[in-house]
Amino acid sequence: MAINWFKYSSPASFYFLAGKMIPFFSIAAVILCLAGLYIGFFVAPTDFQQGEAYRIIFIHVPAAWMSMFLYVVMAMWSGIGLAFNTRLSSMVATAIAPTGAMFTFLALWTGALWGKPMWGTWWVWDARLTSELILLFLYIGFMSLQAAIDDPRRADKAGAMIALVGVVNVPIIYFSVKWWNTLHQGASVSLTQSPKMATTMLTGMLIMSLACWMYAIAMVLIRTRAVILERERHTAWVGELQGAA
Amino acid sequence: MFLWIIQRDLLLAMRRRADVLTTLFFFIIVVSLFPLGVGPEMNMLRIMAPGVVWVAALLASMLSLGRMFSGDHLDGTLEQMLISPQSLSLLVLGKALAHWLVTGVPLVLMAPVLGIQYDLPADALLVLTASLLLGTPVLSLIGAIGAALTLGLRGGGVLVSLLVLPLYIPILIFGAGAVEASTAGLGAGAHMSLLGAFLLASLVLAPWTAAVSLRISME
Amino acid sequence: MFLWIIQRDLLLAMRRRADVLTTLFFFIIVVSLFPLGVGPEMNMLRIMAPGVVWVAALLASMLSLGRMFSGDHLDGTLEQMLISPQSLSLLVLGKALAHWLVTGVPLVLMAPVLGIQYDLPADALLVLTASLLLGTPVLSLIGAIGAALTLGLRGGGVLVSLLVLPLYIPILIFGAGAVEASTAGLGAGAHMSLLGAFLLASLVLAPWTAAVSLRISME
Amino acid sequence: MPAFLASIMPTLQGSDLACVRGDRQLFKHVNFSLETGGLMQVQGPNGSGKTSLLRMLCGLATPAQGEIRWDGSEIRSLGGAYFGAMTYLGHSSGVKDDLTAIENLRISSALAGAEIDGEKAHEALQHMGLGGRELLPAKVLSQGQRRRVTLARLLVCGTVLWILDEPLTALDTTAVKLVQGVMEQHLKQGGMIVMTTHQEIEIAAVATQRLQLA
Amino acid sequence: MPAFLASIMPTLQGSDLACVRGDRQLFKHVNFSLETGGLMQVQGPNGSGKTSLLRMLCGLATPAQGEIRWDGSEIRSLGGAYFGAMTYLGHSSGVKDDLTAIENLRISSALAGAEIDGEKAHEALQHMGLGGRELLPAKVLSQGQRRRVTLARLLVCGTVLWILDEPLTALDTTAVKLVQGVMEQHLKQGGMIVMTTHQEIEIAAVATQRLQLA
Amino acid sequence: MIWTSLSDFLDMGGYGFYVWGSYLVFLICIAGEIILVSNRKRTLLKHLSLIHQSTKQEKRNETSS
Ligand code: HEM
Ligand SMILES: Nc1ncnc2c1ncn2[C@@H]1O[C@H](COP(=O)(O)OP(=O)(O)OP(=O)(O)O)[C@@H](O)[C@H]1O
Ligand SMILES: Nc1ncnc2c1ncn2[C@@H]1O[C@H](COP(=O)(O)OP(=O)(O)OP(=O)(O)O)[C@@H](O)[C@H]1O
Ligand SMILES: [Mg+2]
Ligand SMILES: [Mg+2]
Repeated sequence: MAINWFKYSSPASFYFLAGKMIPFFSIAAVILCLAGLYIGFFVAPTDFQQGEAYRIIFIHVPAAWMSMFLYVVMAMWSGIGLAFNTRLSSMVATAIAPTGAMFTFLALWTGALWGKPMWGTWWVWDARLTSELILLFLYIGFMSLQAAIDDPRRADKAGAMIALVGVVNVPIIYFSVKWWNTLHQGASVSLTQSPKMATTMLTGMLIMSLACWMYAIAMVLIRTRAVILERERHTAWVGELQGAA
Repeated sequence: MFLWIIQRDLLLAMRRRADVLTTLFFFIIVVSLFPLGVGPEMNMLRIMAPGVVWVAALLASMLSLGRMFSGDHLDGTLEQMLISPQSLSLLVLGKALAHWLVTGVPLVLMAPVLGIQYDLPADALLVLTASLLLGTPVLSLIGAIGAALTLGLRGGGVLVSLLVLPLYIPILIFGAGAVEASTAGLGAGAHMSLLGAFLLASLVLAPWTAAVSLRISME
Repeated sequence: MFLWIIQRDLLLAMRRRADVLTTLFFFIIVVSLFPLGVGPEMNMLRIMAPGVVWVAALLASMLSLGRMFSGDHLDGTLEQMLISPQSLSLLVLGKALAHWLVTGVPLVLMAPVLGIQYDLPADALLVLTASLLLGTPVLSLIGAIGAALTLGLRGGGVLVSLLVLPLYIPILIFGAGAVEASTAGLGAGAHMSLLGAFLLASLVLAPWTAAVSLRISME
Repeated sequence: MPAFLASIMPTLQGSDLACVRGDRQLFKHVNFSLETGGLMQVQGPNGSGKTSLLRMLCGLATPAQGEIRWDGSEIRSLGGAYFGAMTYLGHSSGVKDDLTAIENLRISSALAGAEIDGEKAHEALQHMGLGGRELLPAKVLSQGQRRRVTLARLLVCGTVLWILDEPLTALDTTAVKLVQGVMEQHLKQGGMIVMTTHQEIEIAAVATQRLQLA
Repeated sequence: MPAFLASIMPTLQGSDLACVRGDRQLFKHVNFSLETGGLMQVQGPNGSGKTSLLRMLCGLATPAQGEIRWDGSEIRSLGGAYFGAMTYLGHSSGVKDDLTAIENLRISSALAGAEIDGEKAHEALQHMGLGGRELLPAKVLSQGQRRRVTLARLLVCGTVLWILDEPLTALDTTAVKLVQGVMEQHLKQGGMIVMTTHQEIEIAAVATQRLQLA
Repeated sequence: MIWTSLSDFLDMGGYGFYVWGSYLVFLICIAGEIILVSNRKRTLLKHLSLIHQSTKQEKRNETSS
């Protein structure tokens, strides 16, 4: 048992560390969200082109960003897990997927609800929308693959393969508006150019993005803890945890 | 060695000819059903044709992926392949190629005939066949990854489609796009070279990825 | 007995949920792939939509026919059914109904969502769903005959499609035609009542035919 | 043994091996060293982990702990070099139902890196008592005949290390004698064998060791 | 024996049986008669037609010549009545990979017409030394454990005639003893067994006969 | 203040359905995820305590026998 304890020490210490961090991120998420919504609904002015419908932007854009970003992070942790056989990083990747899938779904949903008043249709087969839909398939594929495999080690590795192969889709989503001329809006926030929209809108959007960040981190930490417990249920330290509880 | 694998898989396919025929027949059915569902207007059909043929090819290829490794898995041959001194990537390449010869090539040969049903002009037929010739091997190669990852899993059928489909979509878009571009008078060159690039990239990357996946699945 | 068969088949389907999902997922994939292949032009898509959805439903239903009897055949349950004192036709009706509940109903429920992707107007969506609701049970019933005839044959997959397809085609034509007629402002009534007639006829004839075919196959 | 000799007489060594399947620890602290001419019989009741150990030895599974060395280096790092020196015959016979005995033998040998011509394959099958059945598809062969097709590979493989998982199942007494003879011959020529069997069998070897699992 | 007794003590009789597989005549003029408490060991080298004979005996194959009678009537004509009195365990273990041991046992018993509850299945598996493994999917079981799952059916089937094709393959010595005990018990209670095996085994029976093929 | 009344706020300049449809689903998703995760954790802990008790019992049995 002494050896096991040594080997599993890193998930164990992460478990306790994550437990300490979760409240911080949760509170930050709530506060930022409230602030963002306040700015979004009560400070930001009506858009002269789109009217009030544009207010969907405050969740559409953060959700879209998170969906892509979480996928990249997931692929990165999976890759690290595959290359160095570190169990914790694979567990984090496993924990990221559901949250990422949720944000992808939200980007699609809010986009569709925005598209109806703006473009006159719920859905078009344009490059960005299609590639975002593919992203949802990739997330679902990753989760179903892992769910279908009983052996966690194999599940981690197989999931990592699909995550890494699928990561090519993310640049396609991001640059699709540039590569193909589409209905969808181009990037209005970039590091090199000054922003094109009203500053209050931009602040609202950025604050909401930050809120989503905090929420995602908190969620991933909580889920990672659950995954750790599931996988390590036979180790001494989980037993001690129970003994103490 | 590489040749051995191809030869063996072809031999097996000859022995179980029904499997090969299923794929081809499925392809023909899908393509022929559409005019019935959509209506007989030739202009419509001509526009739809490349998309329909490509979607049918993609589905036919996807539905036959399950057989790529599962037979060898069940009877223990796959284990022997894993411990063969030969490179596993080469071996996977051989199997993917055999899969293509058995499922892809018949589709390519059949495509012009089906294209005629849709009243495609001769040059569009040529482009369609050429795009399938470049594209179908990519389907087999990418499919090998999915098949390797889902080896022996419950519900392998859904899973493999779920995993492989997102990766197939670019090929579909550019394959059908090539024909459309050529009929629109834009020239299929750009699309074809993209397909060629996909083929090269997947020839290099897919066998290796599938080999790694196989090792993961067999552990 | 009738209810018992349905209940048992549904239970089995729940256990192997992957099979049910395969059918549904296949349907969704086929429908979603077309716009990618054909191009994003909404006018085109709107015209194609009923045909595409109907062909996809037909294929999905056909691909799952193999499972209707083969599981019970392999594990000997079918033999037990043949020697059961209950009417075999009723039993076949039960199995066809279970097949429809497992493969047809999900398709019907999914169809409106997919129709929206093709930008179909609300009334066309309604007609599409209604035509599927009337048509898919006919597919299961006719399919039962084909499945019974090809039971345990080599290359059953090809055979079943060959046998069943010609019988499916009228349903495809009238099903897709209903939607087209309604969008063209002609009213879908005539098509729908034809579909209804097909349903009634196959409800009466198909179970009996399939039961006879089963006895022939199991001799 | 001095280091330079090791490369001439390869050894297979396992040190502190452990195996975990699911939630269950099958064995741990397993050590052995097998040298030229040596036979190792792995023994233990059903489910004790014999097959699992053998799969580790041929690199199909990774030990939960410990390492396996061939000729001084970890087998994973050797890759093809190790696989080229080893033949593994597992529970499932790896015989394709639709191919004939001779096709099965030629193809499985080619896969293992030893291509043989029809003549040689024919001879090997004849030796295994399959004369006259070479051209039947494997699916009509009897259980024991299928097993013989698998075992015929031993006659043509030319590798040093044989890893055999219950090679004697389904064989009749004549065939058991035959295989026993083949193994003894191999050991006499400096080969090495790791095997499991639930049947009583005496094989003459320079050094026989028994590894008992749980 | 007077005819009226036959219905109380069923006998299995084969008369002038012949088997042709492909263009090969495996055996002909095979005669036997098996009565209550009797054990018949079918012997012969690989490919001599033991499995073929056993498949005939349970109605899965038709003899090229001769007939098989149960209780005086041809087994084909008996149909379900015969199947209900017989249990056949063949080479391939008939264990579904995705089901657990307990599900496998319950389903295969139910198919054979003897539905059993979880309790009883559990007990039978326990008896076969699979305690604690009942809930694992069969694909992770070892070869011997799979075989034990198959054999567990013997404990719950309640049929008179057992037809066993190499029941002892892959079993360890403990399990062989166990199965031997089960068979002896069955014979003592008036059951009948037809079996093949290449292993040496002594089973105590009222009447043991050996049928030698080719 | 942009909004003159609550109904004005809810109407969102005629786009109420789209805007509130988005935000509502957003909320439902997040709430759902939180509920799912906490459920998972709760059942897990229950399960773990069961395992813990049974192993304890086994150990006690071993030492006593
Ligand atoms: C289902 C439909 C939609 C999907 C899948 C979708 C997807 C995305 C994605 C992935 C992004 C982030 C990419 C980036 O940062 O450049 C994004 C950003 C954005 N989307 Fe959408 N979108 C959809 C519909 C819409 C509609 C209908 C509108 C408005 C008419 C819209 C307006 C925007 C805007 C303004 C941005 C921010 C771009 C930026 O500032 O960088 N989207 N969308
Ligand atoms: N996922 C799992 N959970 C629990 N136990 C498992 C799991 N997978 C495998 N096992 C156990 O691991 C063991 C595998 O044994 P292995 O096949 O190596 O046995 P063996 O010694 O070769 O037996 P046999 O003599 O029957 O061939 C079995 O006892 C099996 O029950
Ligand atoms: N189509 C065929 N043509 C020629 N021979 C055939 C054909 N089908 C089967 N055989 C032969 O019939 C025999 C079948 O034997 P069977 O399986 O009954 O043997 P067995 O006694 O059970 O052997 P084992 O001990 O190996 O299990 C084999 O010798 C096989 O080669
Ligand atoms: Mg074993
Ligand atoms: Mg036999």
